[in-house]
Amino acid sequence: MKIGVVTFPGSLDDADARRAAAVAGAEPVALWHADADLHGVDAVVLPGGFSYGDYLRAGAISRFAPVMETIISKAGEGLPVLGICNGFQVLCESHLLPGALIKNHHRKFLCKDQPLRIENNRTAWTSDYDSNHEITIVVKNQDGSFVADEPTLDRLEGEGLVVARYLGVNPNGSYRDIAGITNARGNVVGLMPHPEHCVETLTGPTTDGLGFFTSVLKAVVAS
Amino acid sequence: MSPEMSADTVSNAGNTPDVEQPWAELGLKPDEYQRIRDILDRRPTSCELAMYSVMWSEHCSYKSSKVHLRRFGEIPQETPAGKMLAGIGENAGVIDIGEGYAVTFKVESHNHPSYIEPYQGAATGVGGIVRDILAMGARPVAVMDPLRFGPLHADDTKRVLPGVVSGIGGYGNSLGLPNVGGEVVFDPTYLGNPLVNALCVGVMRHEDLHLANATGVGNRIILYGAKTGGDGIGGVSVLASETFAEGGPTKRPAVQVGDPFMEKLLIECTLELFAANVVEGIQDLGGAGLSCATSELASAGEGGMYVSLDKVPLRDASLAPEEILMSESQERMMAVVTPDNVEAFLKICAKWDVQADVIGEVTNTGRLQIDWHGERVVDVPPRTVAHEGPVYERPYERPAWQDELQADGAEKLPRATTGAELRDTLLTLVASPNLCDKSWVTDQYDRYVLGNSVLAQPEDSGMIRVDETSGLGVAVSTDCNGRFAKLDPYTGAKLALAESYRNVATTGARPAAVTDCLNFGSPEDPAVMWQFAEAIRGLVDGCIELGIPVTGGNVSFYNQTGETPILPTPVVGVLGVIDDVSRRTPIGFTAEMEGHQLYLLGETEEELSGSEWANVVHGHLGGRPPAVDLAAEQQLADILINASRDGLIDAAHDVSDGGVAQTLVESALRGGVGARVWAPDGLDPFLFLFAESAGRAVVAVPRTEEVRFTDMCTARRFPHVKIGVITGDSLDVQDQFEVSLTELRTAWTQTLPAALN
Amino acid sequence: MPRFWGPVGRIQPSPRNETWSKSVARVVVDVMLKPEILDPQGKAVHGAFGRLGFDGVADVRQGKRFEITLDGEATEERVAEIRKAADTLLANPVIEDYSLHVESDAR
Amino acid sequence: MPRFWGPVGRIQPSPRNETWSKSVARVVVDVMLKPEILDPQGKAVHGAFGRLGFDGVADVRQGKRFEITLDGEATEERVAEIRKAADTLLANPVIEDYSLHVESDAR
Ligand SMILES: Nc1ncnc2c1ncn2[C@@H]1O[C@H](COP(=O)(O)OP(=O)(O)O)[C@@H](O)[C@H]1O
Ligand SMILES: [Mg+2]
Repeated sequence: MKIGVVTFPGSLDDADARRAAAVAGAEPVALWHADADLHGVDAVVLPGGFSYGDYLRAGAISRFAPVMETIISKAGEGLPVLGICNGFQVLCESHLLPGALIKNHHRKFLCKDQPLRIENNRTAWTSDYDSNHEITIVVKNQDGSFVADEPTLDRLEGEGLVVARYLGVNPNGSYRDIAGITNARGNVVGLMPHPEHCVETLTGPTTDGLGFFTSVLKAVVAS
Repeated sequence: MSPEMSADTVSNAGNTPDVEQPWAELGLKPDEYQRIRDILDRRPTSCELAMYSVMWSEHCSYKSSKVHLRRFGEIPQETPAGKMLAGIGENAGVIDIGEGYAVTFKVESHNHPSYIEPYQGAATGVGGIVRDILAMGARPVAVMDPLRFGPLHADDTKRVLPGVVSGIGGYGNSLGLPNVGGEVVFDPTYLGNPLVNALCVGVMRHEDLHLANATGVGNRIILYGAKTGGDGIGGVSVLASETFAEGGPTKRPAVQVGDPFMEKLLIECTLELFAANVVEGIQDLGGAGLSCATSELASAGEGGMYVSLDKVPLRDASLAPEEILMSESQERMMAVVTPDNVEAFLKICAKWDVQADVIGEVTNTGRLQIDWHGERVVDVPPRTVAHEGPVYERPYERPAWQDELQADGAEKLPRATTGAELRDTLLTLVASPNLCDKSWVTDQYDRYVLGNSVLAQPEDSGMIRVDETSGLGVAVSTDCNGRFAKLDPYTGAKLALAESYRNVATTGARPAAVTDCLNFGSPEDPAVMWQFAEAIRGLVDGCIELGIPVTGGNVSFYNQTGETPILPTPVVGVLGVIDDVSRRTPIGFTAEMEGHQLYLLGETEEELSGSEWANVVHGHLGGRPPAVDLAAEQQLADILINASRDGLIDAAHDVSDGGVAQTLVESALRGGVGARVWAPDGLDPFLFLFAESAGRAVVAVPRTEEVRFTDMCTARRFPHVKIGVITGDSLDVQDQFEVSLTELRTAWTQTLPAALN
Repeated sequence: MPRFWGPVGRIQPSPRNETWSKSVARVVVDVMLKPEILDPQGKAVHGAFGRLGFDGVADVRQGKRFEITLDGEATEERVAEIRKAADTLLANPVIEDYSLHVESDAR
Repeated sequence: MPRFWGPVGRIQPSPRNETWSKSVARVVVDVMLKPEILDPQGKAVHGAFGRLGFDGVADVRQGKRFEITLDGEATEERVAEIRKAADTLLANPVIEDYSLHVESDAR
C-alpha cells in the first residue's frame, strides 16, 4: 500500500506526511509537482506549506501543476486524496471541494493544539474514528478561515459533508467552525489542521492524527 | 532607459591620481583611505572604493571588536561532545556530535533594520542566518529569536513588536523551520534600539561540511538565487551617482524585502547540489553582497578570482557597477564549481526554478579582478579587502558611575513580609512584561514543522531530534540578563553563559558549544567599550571554566539613542547534545506526577540586585548581580543530566528571572497541576520565592526514586533541599498563602494580549 | 476588541451588486510597493503567467486596493482625512507608494 | 529556471518615476472579495480608522491590485488573454470579483 505525498515548490510538511504514512504502516512515495505520473500510489496527500509562497492566494498557483491534472482526474475515479492545510487550499482552488480559505479573522499566523470533533467517519480518511470522536491535533495556518456562500454551507451540513469541526474557540474564523470537508463520495478530504504532526508522542501533542493515515490503509484494502 | 553609464576603470584611476573621492561620505577615515592608496599604489577606482569602504565598515570588519574577539581563541577548541570541525572565521561553527553527524549553529543580529522596517528587518534577519547555516553544508532544522523591545506600553513598541514577530514568523514559517525558543525582554533602553537576534541550527553528515573558499584554478564561480536589485545600497549610491553622465540613478531602497519562498527553493536546491557533490566551495551573500562573497571566497582560497559583472542577472538594469557590487539583495548564494560539474549544477538549479549564472572563475593571479562592460573596474589583493582591514584598539575605561551604581543594592529595598503581601508580589511579578506568558508571540511561530521538535518554547531549551532511529538530538537555549550585565558586565556575561548552559542541562542534554551575539552601544564611547571588553573577558573565562568553546557569533554596536546606550546585552546561545531525546526532561507538572517530591538544587542567597522583583516592584536597578560559581553550575548540570538519563526526575525547571516563585508557576501552568511548597528551614520566605541566585533548579522526583536521587546529590555534596510536593490545582505556599492556578493563569496570560491586541 | 471584530459590517453593501439609495461616497486607495522594492508576490504571479502560457507580459506588480465607503458625502475635508490615514495607516511610506481617488456613487 | 521566473526583469521601468520611451501598456486588474464574504483585513482597517479617530467611515474592504505591464501594445487579443488569466488565476470566482481596465501610457 503506497501513499504518495506531493511536493510543490514551497511545500513544508511533505516529509512529515511521509513519516506519518510510514508510522501508519504504508509505504510513503514522494511525488513531484512537475511530474504528472502518480507512480502507482494508492492514495495521495497534498501536504501543508506555502506553495509558491501563497503569494497570490493559498493554493492558487499549485492547482495548475502537472501532477494536479492527474490527481483531479483520478480523484473523480475514487482515488483517496487528503489535502492538509495548504493541500486543502489547493483542493478548493482546484474545485475538487467547494468553498475557499481566506486569511484568519485575527490576521495572524496561529499555531496551537486544537480540539476537533470528527463528524463524518465514513470517508476514506476518517473511518478509524468513532462518530463524533473528539481529538486534539495541531492547527497552524495564516489562511485557514473556511468560507463559502450560505447555500453551499447548508448543503455541506445537510449532506453530512462536514468532516471535522473546531471545538472551543474557533482558531481562524471559519464559517460554522468548519475544520474539514469531504466530497460526496468520501474519497477527497480537505482538512485545515495537521494530523501528520500528531502521530508520535515525542514530537506531537497527541497521536490523535494517526487515524487519518490508518483509515486510508483500510479504505484501500477494502476497495 | 538610463543615461549612458561610464565606469571608473583601473587605468582611468592610474591616470587620474588626483580625482577627489567621496571616501569620507562612505565612512572611511583619512588614514584608511590613505592605506587603500598604499595597498593599490594608486587611487582606488570607485568600485574598489565601494568595496573597501563597506568591507572595512564596523559591521563587516569587526575593527573595534577584533582585538577582543581574538581572546575566544584562548578557549580550548574541543567540545565535550566532539571535535570542533569549523570555528570562528567560518560562516558558522560546526561541531561533531557523534554517529557521523555534525551540527552548526549561530546567532546574528538584525537590530537596526528591524527598527526602520520591523517586518522586513526581522524577516531578512532570519533569512540571513539561515543562509549562513546552509552555506556550511547543513540542512537548517530550527530557528530561535532572542528579542528585546522598549517598554511594553510605549507606542513605538506597539509598532515594532508586532511587526518583528510577524516578520520572524512570516519568514521562518514559510521556510518550514520550527521556531523552538528565544526571548522577549522589555527595557526602556531598547525603545529606540530594539534587538532582533536570530539563531539557526543546522545538521549535516560529516562529509557534507563545506567551507567558503575558492580553490582550483579554472573552477567556475556561480551566482545563484534571486536577481540583484538596488536593495540596501544606501551610501554607495552617492558614489554611483558620480559615474552617471547625467540624471543619476533611480532611488535605491535602504530596506531589503525578503522572499521566503525563494529562500525555501534555495535551501532545497543547495542541499541537492551538496548531495550531488557538485560544489567545491560556497558562500552566502549577506551584508556587502557580492563584494563580501567574492573577496572572502578569494581571500580564503589560494589564488585569485575573476568576475564579470555583466553576467550578474539584474532586477534593475540601471544599476551602476558599484551598486551591483554592494547590493544586499536577499536570497542569493555563490558557489565554486569545477568546469565539468557546471552542467549538473545548472540542471539542479533549473529543477528548483532557481536562476544560476556562471559569473567568473578562480585564477592564479592572486588578485580579485572584476570587469564591467569589458573594462576592468576592480583589481585588488583580496585579503586586503576581506581579512586585513583596519584594526582599532579603542580606548576603554570603567565608567565613573559604575561604583555608585554597584553601591546602590536592591537588598535594602522594602520587601513583602506577610502572606498576603507575598501573594500580591507574586501576582504582580507573574503579570509583569518580562515574566508573563509569551504565547502571544510564540503562537505565531510554527514549532511542529519537520516533525523533530521534541521540546519548544516555553521549555528551558528547544530540543531537536537529529536521528529518528537512535534518538540522538541537540538542545539549544539563548539567554542574557542585560540588567545584570549593566551592574557588572564581566559577571553579567558569565551569568548569561551560566543560564544558557543550565537551561540546556535542565532538559537533559550535555552542553557542548557556545555562540554569542554581543549587542552594545557605541564603541566610540570608552564606557561602552569597557562593557564590551569585560563581557568578552567574562565569556572567555566562563567558557574555559565550563570547558566549552565559542564557535562563532556576531557583534552589533551603535545600539544607542543619543548618548544613552542599551543595556549591555551579550546574548549567549548554548548547544547541547543528548544521546536519546526520549529521555528529555520537560518543565511541566502533569497529572501523572501527582505526589512527586519537589527539590530545590543549589544555594539561595540574599541576592536581589538586578532582579525582576527590584525592577517591577521598585523600578530599581543597582547593586551587584548574583554571584556566579561555574564549578557549581557544572555539578548541577551533571546531576540534571544523569538524573534524566537514569529516570530519577520527571520534570525540571531552572531558576532564573523571578526566582523560585516564577519557576513553580511556570511548571504548574505548563502541566496544569499545582504544588504545595514551603520555604526550607532557615530561609526567609521572601528570599525563597524571589531571590535570583544562580546555579539553581527545581526538580520533580518520583517517590520511588527519592532515595537514589538524594544519595546522588549527597555523594556529590551538592546542596539539595525538599521544598514541596506536586498536587492539586493551586500553588500553596505553606503558612503564607495559596493562589489557584486559574488566578495565576489569568494574571500570567493577560498581559501581552491586553497590551497588543 | 468588539471595536475590532464587532458588528462592524452591518452588511456590506457594495455598489458592485446593489443599487444604492442613501447618498454615500467611496474613496479608493491603491497601494503599491515602490518600484525599486522587490515584489515577491508580483514575481510569483508573473512566473505563473509564464507557465500557463500567457506570453508577452513584461512585469507584474501586486499591490493592495482599499475601498473605503463613507457615511455621507466625500467632502474635501473627509478626503483629506482619508489621505492622512493613507499616509499613516494604509501605506508604509518606507516601502510603498499610494494613490487615492474618489469614486462616484455608482459604477 | 528561465522557464519559471523567466527573463522577467530586463528592467522594470515604472511609469511612476520614469519617463517612458518604448511603447508599453499596462493592464490593471482589481480583485475584491465578494460582498457576502467576510473581509478580516478590511474590517481590521475599519477598526483602526475608528481607533485613530477617523470618523464617518461606513465600511472598508481590502482587495488586491495587479499592475500588469505588457511587452507591447494592449491589443484586444492580449487583453482578452489577461482577462482569461484573471478568471482562472488572479481571482477565485468562488469568493472574489474582479474588474479589469487598460491604462494609458502615462499617469
Ligand atoms: N561575538 C562573536 N563571538 C564569536 N565569533 C564571532 C562573534 N562575532 C563575529 N564572530 C565570528 O566572526 C566571523 C565573521 O562574522 P560575520 O562577518 O558576521 O560572518 P558572516 O558574514 O558569515 O555572517 C564569523 O565566523 C563569526 O562567527
Ligand atoms: Mg556568512
